[in-house]
This record gives sequence, C-alpha cells and structure tokens, in this order.
Amino acid sequence: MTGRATSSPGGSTAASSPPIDLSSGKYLKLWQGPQHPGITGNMSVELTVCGDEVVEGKTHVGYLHRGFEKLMERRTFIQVFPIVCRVCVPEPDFNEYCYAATIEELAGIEAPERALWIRTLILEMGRINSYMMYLGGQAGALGMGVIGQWTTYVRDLMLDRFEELTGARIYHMFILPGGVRDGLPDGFDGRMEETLREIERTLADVEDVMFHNAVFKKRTKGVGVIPVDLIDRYGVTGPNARAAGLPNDVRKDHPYLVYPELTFEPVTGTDSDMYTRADVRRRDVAVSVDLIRQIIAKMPRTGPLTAKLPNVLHWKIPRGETYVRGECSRGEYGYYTVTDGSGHPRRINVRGPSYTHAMALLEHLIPGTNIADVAALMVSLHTYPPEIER
Amino acid sequence: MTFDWMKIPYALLTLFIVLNYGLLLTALIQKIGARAGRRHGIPIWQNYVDLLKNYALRTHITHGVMYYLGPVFRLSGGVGLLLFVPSIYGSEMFSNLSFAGDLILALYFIFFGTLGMALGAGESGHPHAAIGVSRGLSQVTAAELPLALAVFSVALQYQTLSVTDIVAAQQGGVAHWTVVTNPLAVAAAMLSFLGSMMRPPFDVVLAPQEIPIGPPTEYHSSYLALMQTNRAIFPVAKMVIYMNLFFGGATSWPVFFVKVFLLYLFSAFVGVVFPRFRVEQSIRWFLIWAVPIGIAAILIV
Amino acid sequence: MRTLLESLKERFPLGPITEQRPDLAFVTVERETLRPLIVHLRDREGFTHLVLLTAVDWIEENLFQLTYLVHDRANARDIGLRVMLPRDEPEMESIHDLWPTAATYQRELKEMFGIPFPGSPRLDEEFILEGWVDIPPYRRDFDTLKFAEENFEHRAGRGTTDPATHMRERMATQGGSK
Amino acid sequence: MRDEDTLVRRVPVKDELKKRVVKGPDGLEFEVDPIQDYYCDARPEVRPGSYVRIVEDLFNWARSESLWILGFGTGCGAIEMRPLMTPRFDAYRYGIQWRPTPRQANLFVISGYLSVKTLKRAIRSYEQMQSPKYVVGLGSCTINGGMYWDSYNTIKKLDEYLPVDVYIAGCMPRPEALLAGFEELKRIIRAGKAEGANLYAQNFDWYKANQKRVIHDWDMPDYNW
Amino acid sequence: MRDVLSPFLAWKNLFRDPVSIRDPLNREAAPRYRGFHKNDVEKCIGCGTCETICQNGAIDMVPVDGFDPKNGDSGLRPRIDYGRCCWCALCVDVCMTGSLTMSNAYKWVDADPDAFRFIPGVDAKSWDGSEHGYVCAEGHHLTALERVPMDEMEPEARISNFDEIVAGYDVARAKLEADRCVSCGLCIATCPAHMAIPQYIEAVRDGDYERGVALLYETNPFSNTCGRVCTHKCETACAVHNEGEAIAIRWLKRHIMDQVPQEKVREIVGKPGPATGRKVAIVGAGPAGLTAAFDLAKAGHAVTVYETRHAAGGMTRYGIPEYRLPYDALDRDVDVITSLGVDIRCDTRIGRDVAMADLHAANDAVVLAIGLHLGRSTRIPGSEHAQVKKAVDLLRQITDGEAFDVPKSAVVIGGGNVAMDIARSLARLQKQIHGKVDVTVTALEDLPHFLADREEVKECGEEGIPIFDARGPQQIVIDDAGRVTGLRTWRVKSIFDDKGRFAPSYDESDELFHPAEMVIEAIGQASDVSLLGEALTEELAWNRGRIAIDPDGRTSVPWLWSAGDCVAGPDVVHAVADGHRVAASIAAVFAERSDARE
Repeated sequence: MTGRATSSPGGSTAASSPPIDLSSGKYLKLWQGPQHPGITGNMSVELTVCGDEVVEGKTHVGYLHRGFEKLMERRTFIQVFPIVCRVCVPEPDFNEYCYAATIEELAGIEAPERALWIRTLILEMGRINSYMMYLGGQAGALGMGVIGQWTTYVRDLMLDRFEELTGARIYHMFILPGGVRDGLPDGFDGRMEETLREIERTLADVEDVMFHNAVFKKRTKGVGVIPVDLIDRYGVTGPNARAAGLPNDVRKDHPYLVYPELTFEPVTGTDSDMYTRADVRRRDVAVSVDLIRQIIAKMPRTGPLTAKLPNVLHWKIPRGETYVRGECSRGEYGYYTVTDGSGHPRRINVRGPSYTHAMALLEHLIPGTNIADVAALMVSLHTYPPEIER
Repeated sequence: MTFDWMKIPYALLTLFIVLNYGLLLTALIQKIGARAGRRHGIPIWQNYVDLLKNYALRTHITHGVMYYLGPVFRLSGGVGLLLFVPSIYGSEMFSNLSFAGDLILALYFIFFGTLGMALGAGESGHPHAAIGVSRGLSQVTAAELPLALAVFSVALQYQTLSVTDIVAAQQGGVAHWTVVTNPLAVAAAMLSFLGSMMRPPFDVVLAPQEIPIGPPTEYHSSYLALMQTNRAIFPVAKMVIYMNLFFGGATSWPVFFVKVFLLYLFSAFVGVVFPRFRVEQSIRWFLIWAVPIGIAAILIV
Repeated sequence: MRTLLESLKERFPLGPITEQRPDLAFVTVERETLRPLIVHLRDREGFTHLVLLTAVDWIEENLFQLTYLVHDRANARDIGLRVMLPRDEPEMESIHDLWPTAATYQRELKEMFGIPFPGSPRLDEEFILEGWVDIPPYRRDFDTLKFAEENFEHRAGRGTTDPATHMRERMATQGGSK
Repeated sequence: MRDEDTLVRRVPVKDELKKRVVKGPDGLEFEVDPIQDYYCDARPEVRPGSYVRIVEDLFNWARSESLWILGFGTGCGAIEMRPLMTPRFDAYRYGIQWRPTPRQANLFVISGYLSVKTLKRAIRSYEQMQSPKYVVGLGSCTINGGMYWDSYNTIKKLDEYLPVDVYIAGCMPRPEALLAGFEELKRIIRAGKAEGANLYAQNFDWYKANQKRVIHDWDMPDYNW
Repeated sequence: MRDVLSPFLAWKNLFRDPVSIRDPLNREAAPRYRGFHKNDVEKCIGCGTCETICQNGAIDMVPVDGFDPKNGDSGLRPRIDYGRCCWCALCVDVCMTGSLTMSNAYKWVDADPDAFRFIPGVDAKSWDGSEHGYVCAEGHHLTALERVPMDEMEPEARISNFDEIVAGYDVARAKLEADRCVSCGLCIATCPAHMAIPQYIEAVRDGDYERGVALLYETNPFSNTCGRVCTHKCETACAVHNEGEAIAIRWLKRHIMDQVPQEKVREIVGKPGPATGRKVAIVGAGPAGLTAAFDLAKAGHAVTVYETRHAAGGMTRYGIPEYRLPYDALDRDVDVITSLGVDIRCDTRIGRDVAMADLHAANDAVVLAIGLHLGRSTRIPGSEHAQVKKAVDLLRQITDGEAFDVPKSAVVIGGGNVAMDIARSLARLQKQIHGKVDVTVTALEDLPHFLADREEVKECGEEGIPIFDARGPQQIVIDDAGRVTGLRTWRVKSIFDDKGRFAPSYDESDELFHPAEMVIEAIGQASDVSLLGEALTEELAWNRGRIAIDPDGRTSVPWLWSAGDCVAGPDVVHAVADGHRVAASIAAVFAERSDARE
C-alpha cells in the first residue's frame, strides 16, 4: 500500500481539479461537491481561494441530468404526468400543477372547482415541506444540526399527511391533467390541524433558537447581499427577491388556482442578506399554515374531481404554445409547453428558479466571501439542483 | 523520592478506566445531544463497535511517515496529558505520574497532539486537511491564551505549579474551589474550554459543511481508530486538569465521573444550540471576551 | 396587451402574433429585430424580467425556434418573442449583456441544441453533459432510446407478447373449428 | 464485448490533463503527467478476512453494527436519507451514521439513478473507500434503469459498474424500506457474504471495461486509492 | 442578551419524549399508499392496456399456465419489473377490468437484481391478501365507459315502413366513439374474419377514411353489410365491455364505408390481378361465395357466380329485412366485387339451368356456397297447415315483393334473429295494411339465453311485439273451419337433458294459448342440397347432414370446395371468413398444380 496517493475532495474529478497554480502560488482550487456535505444536492462549486477568501466560484451542474425534456417528447400526454414530479425532488407538486395547467390550457379543458382547491392545498403543503428542508439546511450549513432535526420531523409529519391524501410520500403523482386523483380522506382535517399546530410550535422554537441567536446573526447578517437592482438582471424571484423588499409573489401578481379567494400578504424583508432571506422564509411558513387553514375551512367537499378527458391513450392536442407559472418556495416555477397536434408534446421547458439562482447569481455572489460562508450562501439562495439540469 | 515501579500498572489501569469511561461518556453526551433533537441517538456501546470496526478494516494506505505519525502523536498527547496529572486526589494508586510533571507540562501536552495532527494532516495532501490545520492551529492558539492566563492566575493564587498541590489546596468543601475563590480565572478557562472541545460555535476546524472533517479528512481504518481512541481519552484528560485546577479535583472515582460528566455536558450544552463561528470570528471572540477576563484574573490575584 | 402590440407593430417589423391569454402573447420576429425589440421592451415598457430563453426544434420545417419570454411586473403580463433560425445555420446574437443570467440559458442551448451565441461567457464549456459524443441531445433527430440501448445494458429476461397476435395464433391452433 | 479501441477515449483529453513541462521554484524543469503523477495506479488486490473464524465473525459483527454511510446524494433518493437521520426514523439507533469523506465511510448508498457524470464521481468515491466496503442500490432505477430506462444520460444496471450488495425496490423507497434494506445488509455482512470489495478486485478488468464503455471521456487513473 | 440565552431554550426537549417511531421496520403505510401490485388473475383479461400506458416499459404481457386464450381473454397476464416501475398507478387507473390493484406494502429488499420481476396474482406474495392500498377514486376512469349514442328512428315512426332504423354516426360522434377504443386487439381473434379492428378504428380517429376502407377490404369485402348486420362477436370480446359498454365496432365499420364514395372505394380496392387463365365456378352469390369470388378475382382467376334468385346477396338480401340492411348498401358491396370482373349469373339454378357436371367440366374448381334457405319445421300437430309458414320463405317473399295475405294476427316460434326479423317485418306490413300490429313471439329459450341480438329483442318490444320466452310449442290449433286460430304452448323447464342433448321438458300445468291467424316457424334452416345431383351426393362425405369439409374448406371431392352457412351455420361474417379460406385454399392448390406442371 505504498505509492503516492491523494484523494481529491468528495470524488471531484481528476479532470477538473488542476494542481495549485505553481506560477503564482497564491491560489488554491477547492472543489465543493458533488460529494460534499456542504452542498445542496448533487452539484459542485469550483472555488478558487486565496487564503480564506474565495476569489472565484464556478457552479458545475449536470450530475443529476436525466434528460427529462427529451423523455417528455417521447411520451404521451398522460405518460408525462408521472415523470414531471421527478424534476424537482423536494417540492415535486409544482411540476405536476404547471404541467397540468399548460396541458389543460392547450387542450381546452377546465379542471373542476374542487380539484383547484385540493391543488392549492397540496401546493401549500409542499411549500411548507420545502421551507422546512431549507430551515434545517440553513442552520445545518452553519453547524447547528438541532434545527434540522426539528424541521425534518415536522416535515415528516407533513409527509404523513401527503401520504394519506395522495398515496405517496415524495412523488405524489396526484395532480392529473384535468383534475386531481382523489378527495380528502376521512378525518384528514383534524390530523392536518394537529400537524399545523406542531409546525407552529416548531416554528416558535426555531425562532427562539435560530433567529434569536447571537452567533447565527453574526454569521448571516450582512452576508450575501443581493442588491435590489440585480434582482431582475439575474432573474431573481421568490423569497430571494422579497427579502430585498420587492413584493414579487406570483400568488398575488398572477393569481392562479384559488388564491384570489384567500387572504394573505406576501412576506417581504429589507436587508436582502442571508438573515433576511431566512427570516422571510420562516414567516412565509406561517403564511402557508394560515392559507392551509383557510383552504380547509372554505373548500367544497363534494363535486367532481376530474374533468372529462379524452381517451388518454390516444390523446392529441392541437398545435400551440403556452407558459404557466406558479410561486414555489424558491420563486417562480413555470412550464413552457409547445404542442404540435400529435400525441406527444413537442417540447416542454421547465423554468425552475434554481436555474438562475444557482448559476448566474451564485457565481456573482461568491467572489469575496469566506470559504466558510459558501455553503451557507448556497443554502440561503435555496436552490435544488435537479430542477437546474432536469 | 524514588520512582515506584508499581505506578506503571496503576497508570495503565487509570488509562483503561479513562478509555472506557471516555467511550461511554462521548456516547452518552451524544445521546443527550440527540434528545435535544427529539430523538434517541446512538446506542451507548456504539463507540466500541465503531472502534472495533475501524481496527478491523482490511485496507489502509499511507501518505508518508508524518501521516502515519500524526495519530500517534495525537494519542500520545492525550495519554501523556492524562498520565502526568493525578486522576484521583489522595489515591496513591491513581495519582499516576503526577510527581514528574506540573502545569507547564500539561499545557504542553494539550498542544502537542494538535501539532502532531498538523504535521500528519499536512502530509495527507488534502486541501481540506491543510485548511483545517491552519484554522486549527490559529484557533487553538487563540483558545489556549485565556487558558494559559487562567492557569497562571491559579498558579499565582496557590503559589505552585504542581497540580497535586493545587488540588490539595482546594479540599474542604465547595467554598475552597477555585471556581469560588478565583471566578474570573475559571470563567476565562471555561471559555477556552469551549474553544478546545471542537464543538460549535468553535468547530470551524472540522466544519463538515465546508471542509469535511478538516484535518482528519484523509484518515481512515486504524489511523482513524487511533484517533478515536484519543478522542475518548484526550477530552477526559483535559477535563481532569480543569477539574483539578478549578473544581476541587476528585477524591474517588464516582466523584471523578460526575465532575467530568458535568464538565463535558457544559460544552455540549453550549455546542448544541449555537452555529459555528468563522475562524477569524472565533479568534476575535477569544481575544475580546476570554483574554481580558484572563488578564483581569491575573491582575486580581 | 393589445395596445402594446399595436405600438410595437408601429416601431418594429413583427411577424405572426398569437394572443394565448390576456396576459400572454407570442410574437414572431426576425433575427435582427430581436435585440432592439427586447431592449425596447426592457427599458421602455417595463419588461425587466427575463423569464426564460429556450428553443424548439421544428425539424420538419428545418427551423429552430428560440423563445425569449419577458415579463412585465407592473402590469403582470408576458411577451414571448419567437425567433426562427434555419437549422443548418442557427447562430444567434447573445444577450448576456442585457441579462447576465441569459448566459446560462445560452450555454444550455449551445450544448443541448447546438445553437451558438458568440461572445456569451463560458459558452464552450461543458454545462450539463460530460464527454458527450453524439449530436446535441435535445435535437429532434437524436433518438434517446436508441442511444440508451446502444450505450447501456438493460437487464436480460424481459420480453412481452402482443395480446392480439398471441390470441389469434393460440386460438387458431386450439381447435380451428367452432 | 466491443472493440478495445472504442473503449478507450472518444473525447479529446482536457488541457489540464495533458503532459506538460513545469518549471520548479528552483529553476529546474520537469515533465508532469497529471494522470500518472498525481494518482495511484495500483491494481486492487483481493484481501481475505482473518483465517481465524471466530475473529472474522466478531469483525463482521462489528462491521454490520457500524455502518458509516458516505454522504453522497447521487440521485433523488437522497431526499429520503434526511428523515432517516432525523427524529422520526433515527437510524443512529441502528449503528448507522454519516461520514462526509469516502475515506472513512464503508457503505455507499447509491441513492437512485446515476447519470454518467455522477457515475464517474461515484466510482472514484467508491475506490477511495476502505475495504471491506458495501454498496446499496436504492430505488428501482439502480436495478434496471427505472423510469429513466430510455434516458441517454443515466446508467441502467448498477451492478455492471460497481459490486452491489443489496437492492431496495421503490421509487422512492420509504425510509422504512431503507431500514429494512440496511437490516438485510447487516445479515449479509454477518454471514460473511458481503465481499463486494474483493469481487471488485477479482473482476477488475470487467468492471473497468464496463465503466469505460459509458464514460466517454475517461480521464481518470484506472484505480484511485 | 436575549440572543445569547434564547438558544438554550432548545434544551427543553431534553424533558420531552423523543418522537422517533419505536419500530419503523414494521410500520404500515397509509391506507391509500401506492405500494406493490396485486392482480385478480381470474378477472384480468390480458388486454395489455396496462402495458400500453406504462411509460416505464415496466410491464410485459406473458403467457401463464392455466390461462388459455378464450373469447375476450388473451390468456396473457402482466408481469411487472420493479427495476422499472415508478408506482404511478396509471396501470391501475386504466385497467379495463379493475383487476389490477395495489396493496400498501412497500418493502422489497433483495441482493439479486434479477429478483424484482413478478406476475402479480400468479407469483404468490405476502401482500396478496392486503386490504389497503391505492384504489381509483369513485368514478375516476381514464377511458370513457359509455357508448356514444347513435340517432335512430323512434318506434312509432319506424313501425310503418321499411326504412333503415339507425342513422349511422356522424363524423364527430364517430371520432368520440373511436376514441374510447384502447387498441388492445382482443377483438381480432374473436372476429371470424380477423379484421384489423383497432387499426380501422384508429383510422376513424385520424379521420383517414380511405386508409380505413383499405384496411376493411383487406379482410372483408362485405363491410357495408357487416357494418350493419354483423353478429359482432368482437363487441363481446371488447375490453371496455368489462366495466362499461363495448365499443360500437360494427357502427364504426359502417361509418367508414358511409364516408367514402363508391368510386373511391372501387379505386382503393384496385384492379383484378393479371389473368392466370384459371376458371372457378361459385354456386351461390351470398357473402361466402362472393368473398371467395372477390379474392380469386383479385388473384387473377376468372370467376363465375351462379345464383338461383333474382339478385346477388344470398341470405343477406333475402333473409335480412330492409330496415336493418337497405338493399343499396348491399348493392354497393356487390358492385365492388363485380367491378373486379366477377360474372354473377342470377336466376340460374344449378341442376335446373346448368348441370353440376358441366360446371366441373368447364372450371378448374367449384365452390359450393349455397347457404341455408330451407326453413325447418317444428313438426308439432298442425304444422302442415297452409297458414303455418317458414320464416325464410316469408322473408324471401317480402324481399322479392311477392304479394301474400298479411295476417291480422300472427305468432312466431323461435328466439333467433330470423324470428325477430320476420316478426318485425310482419309487424310493419300489418301496420301498413291493417293499421295495427298484432304479432307475438314465443321461444323455447328464456330471455337471457336468446340467440337473437339484445338490440333486436329490445327493438321488438319497442315496436309492440310481445315476447313469451321459455314457451314450448305444443300444438297449432285449427278450428272446425280449417283455419288456424292460434298456438298452444307449455312452459319450458329445461331444454337440454343431463347429457347435454336437445330434449326439452315442460311444465304441462302452465299452458298458454296464443291466438293467431298465422303461425310462423323460425327455428332454424337447412341447405337445399338437391341441386348436387344423386351421383355427387353419393360421392361426397357428409357430417350430420352437412357437407363434410377439411379445415381449408375442401370437400372429399378434389375439385369441390364448400363455404358459408351451408357448412358453418348462419353468420354473415363467418361466411366472409369462410370465403377467404376457400379462396386461399384454391389459390394454393392452383399454385401446387402449376408447380407440378413445370
């Protein structure tokens, strides 16, 4: 077992980790990911560091690429339905909703009222889950594992609600084009209320332990600031934009599903730093909890769940193109669907917020930060790699 | 005073007890930490299994001599620290080799392991290890400073550098403990203690989220097992010093166990609920908070 | 939306317009018109948000369609600009100076469709794929199933029977007459 | 089996991996071949267990009760790992822990499909793990491609590229199923049948040929300790 | 200060119980959980729709021991590859019988990657008996179950004339109906002619009627006819039939023919093949004979068809009333065949106008397709009376427009389609002549076992014709004046004896009298084999009164083939299939002979 051997961190490749630049000796290339606990999901950041300061960061993605947009072109309209949710693992329902909405629009189908309520319910449940993952991740990236324990626990409780409602934990495959698959099971309201209370309790704990925490504030305040004039230039949406004080929320700007009938205000912040972004998301959870309560109280309990579809085995949709967006936990999520009159979509393009956040924006924010902040910064943009590369 | 050869088997016995206690203690503390996270955590014997597993791995590779020596240095630092301090006050059996050393030697041993680690990790050639080591050295230095000040303060207070004598001076009730008689020194030392236990907010050296595991990134199999052994012994040894210097030492094993446990719990108590500082933040923190207290302690004495 | 399109029509040569929804329209424009038009939309009309930039392969018509979707926050409306490029010479002007984030989209289009955007940063670096040896995979003439079957092993032991054929054959041999 | 030549490389070598001449600080010039110089190229060997049966049994028990998982979320399955490690399922109770570096891990959970790009990293991570090491294929896509069966970018049969000890069917498998998978793995380890590392060493050429067939820009050493 | 102390609140959890699940290894999933598959293999019909919809290619249809193909069941069962499945449950949603379901079991761990493949319901699994698991929501179907309605004349309107009752689908409705098809193809094997049903239904969906016509003519030159009066066994095999109404395959076939002009049809069918110089004579211009003629003419042989009656069509023209099959529809079918150069000689009876021996001498092959034109008699007392008629004779008279005294009241014996036909035809005539309907139908079978089509029975009722089922005719009552006054029947207890032989037993206490001026027997038909001549009759082998044939349709005489109702029993589409069979056989024999010559 002799012989010179080094391992490069986390399986980053020989191909892409050149030796220290001998000519200057000042810089060190450091790979963060893809096998790295400080990376969100399976992606990597190639850092060039000078001391503890990062002078350049390049995002590398593609480790999760499955070619979904190609696979969708091979499948019939109903067959696309089970695979879209896999595009974004932690919050799959937006894929189902956006896909269903584009298809319904192009095929001229209208989903029944009751289905719209259930869809909204599911999207809000998913939003809470995603935020819970984020809160745990944000604390974890700074070395506070205990928050992640609590938030993952309540996320698990929410997954239980998902499971009894949709029949699956992660990939729900519930929002069919034309409607939803089933109504609420018996006793769902009560168990949901219990879960919501547990979430609120946890949220209060998180506020005490994470947000009123001297060290946490020290690490996050003033770090990773996105100036407000960069918001649109870098395609920043969702909580990242709202933390900068812009009330950008698709739920308000382009009300979809039953949002017009619900009362809520988009949560905004002022400082646009890591702390504010975390805070905006925490308060957004409270909004979602409130929305779920409103939905449960107002939703119709009877009525059809699906519109009448043509025989899905030979379903053809006339030529057309459209774009439908929704406000997911990370920002604007949208499907751009093009049909050509055949039984298969011509092209489907998934617009995930992580695409711009993790690539252009992150690369812009990284230079000048400390190595120690890179992981937390990445988490604070709340990106999910699978939706970047699909 | 002639050397009593019987001290060697007794010292080994101490080592054995401390090792086992250390293994169980770390597991117990982990379990307690897990409770804060609302779960059960590892089984209490998990550390034994892990240790055995790591020793049982079939392959290991080396990056050179220093790489090999790193864990050995580290372990000898821990063992040395333990052996040159009396574990149980008043017990001939468990006074170990305390006749030979004094506080200065103990302080040296605390540092010794880190140095060995630095050399070994540097040899492993992994950038994470290199970064971790440079952070580790700077942070340990910063954290040692208040401890050193506190120790000097205590030494001045008791006018001796012998640990045994310091313990002796604290006998006779809580009121005699240094923690009461010289609270500033203890405060400085306890802050330093937080810094040296590799727990948040001062664990940026290991920082799994950015430089996974830091210095030991490349260590595995029996090297890792050696370090794990040390991880059971070293904190206990360090806490023995703290106990002896500030909390009246221990006159029997049960007292020893309880005091060490409480000391350990203190670091976990803080560690679980805070995120970690960046390295320059933690150094600044020590300089701003811990060092002045240490200086004040000396001044007051 | 209608008034906006009318005013655009006066300034720029526009191709066919599709009003998909009251808040969403698609307009076909020439390759050369795209940049002045999108700058106008961004700076004068408030379409500050580049929602997406993607391509559609109309292989039968030998065209690539580039879709630039821009969004007007104040009025909550979108315009999709379609640029049709000949498939054999699909080069397009880069807009990364207008939206830095466009560089990412352009990298992806270069890799997945083979549409070059000269001047766009890191355009020629591998983006998603690594060690790719075939034609750009999002092109319609790339057959992913064929590629998968040639490149990867599938587990043996699978095999299906067509119910119609199976029935016909088996029922014929089972006894012929009724 | 295809022609050996087509296996080697179909994509040109990247610049940073080409041989080059470097001038040292002392003014001397020397040639650097990154692939050869920076990495170990030694073939793995079969490492038998202890000859004393009872010792090996004890070791196997320890190995089975101390599974250190490599923290590498290769596919979507990673999402169900988090519940596993948190209060609800608390896998720590079963001797299962995370390790952030492959050196210290001995269980590689391939959490779902592997894209070709990730396969490359997975192979390197696997090779850096110390023997005996185990691989669990999580989810249907590791068994036969799963729903990505016609994708151009994901491998279909994991066991062509790495020796797999246990598969868990599902998409995704629930945390409970994962735990069941780990219990099964423990049984296999205790029975002394989890010899994936030796299998890999034995059939090294076959594995390498398979790996090279799908990784078109093979720019790694053949073995990386 | 709060920022320093507040985090320590986290420790309050130390005094709460951990929330971990005690035994996660044995936790049951939610009742709706989409777990592993179950299949009720007895209910499953192996239609393969699950395989079609599976986007993962996870399902294979495989033969399973103990399940042989039968009508409406392919004998295949789905095998699922859990190396592919994604548990989307679309297969469950789309399952045509509801046999495929899911349990909420979710644990399957194995070291062998090849083990994850199983046939649910056949390979025993621990979750087979599981009660929970995903089920389709009430009323959630991915395919439409109800048949698209077709316009038809109201009973009041149709009873006074012989106009066609059903209007046929318009294009939009036909598309909707065609859209319901799941293209499983179970119908193909059931169809005697093995028509490419899913394919021509697809042509309807696509609106490509010319492709449809081409597909129809590949297997059936009588599509206008079959599109109206086919016995449509295919619809009993239809997968949709299990949970909903079968696809209206027959009407869709008719719809295709309705959409394409006759000239276009002829163009699609094409020209006869290059002449081979061989000659074939066909006796009987019914569907069987004409189908054989069609095939042989396409192959280039010279075909002459001899028909006793005034017009071609056989039983389809003389047995089926006009309101079901208008003559012009039939004429269009015949027209295509004659356009191929087939020479149809009507009013030419073999044995009277042409001798059998001459036919043999002048042709290379002769096909007997003489059908079943002799009505059978009940032979009950009184059945020899002149006012006791055979249904086939009456129907022929109606078709030929021969006048006869339409009785004011009539009773029909029989439960088949012919019985319905004659009853309803008579009813129309009664309405036209007497202004009121008085026809009664009695039959041996009880209603569920009627041989007649459901629609026929239903429409019969709508038209005011009462049906007495399970009535055994005992006597035709004739009054002293020698006039028929009615029929006496007993209730049937059983039709067959223990050994399955025809031996009806009656409940004599339950007697009914059906008053009528005329009694019509519609209990079956026989062939008129007198035209064969004695010598040939002797020479031929017989099978229970019918000419014996081999599977190719060849008789024991080398130059003679036989096809259609006379050998296979009454069924239009079967006759078509028979026609194809003998044509193929003849062509094969010709090819053999020319090989031998060379």
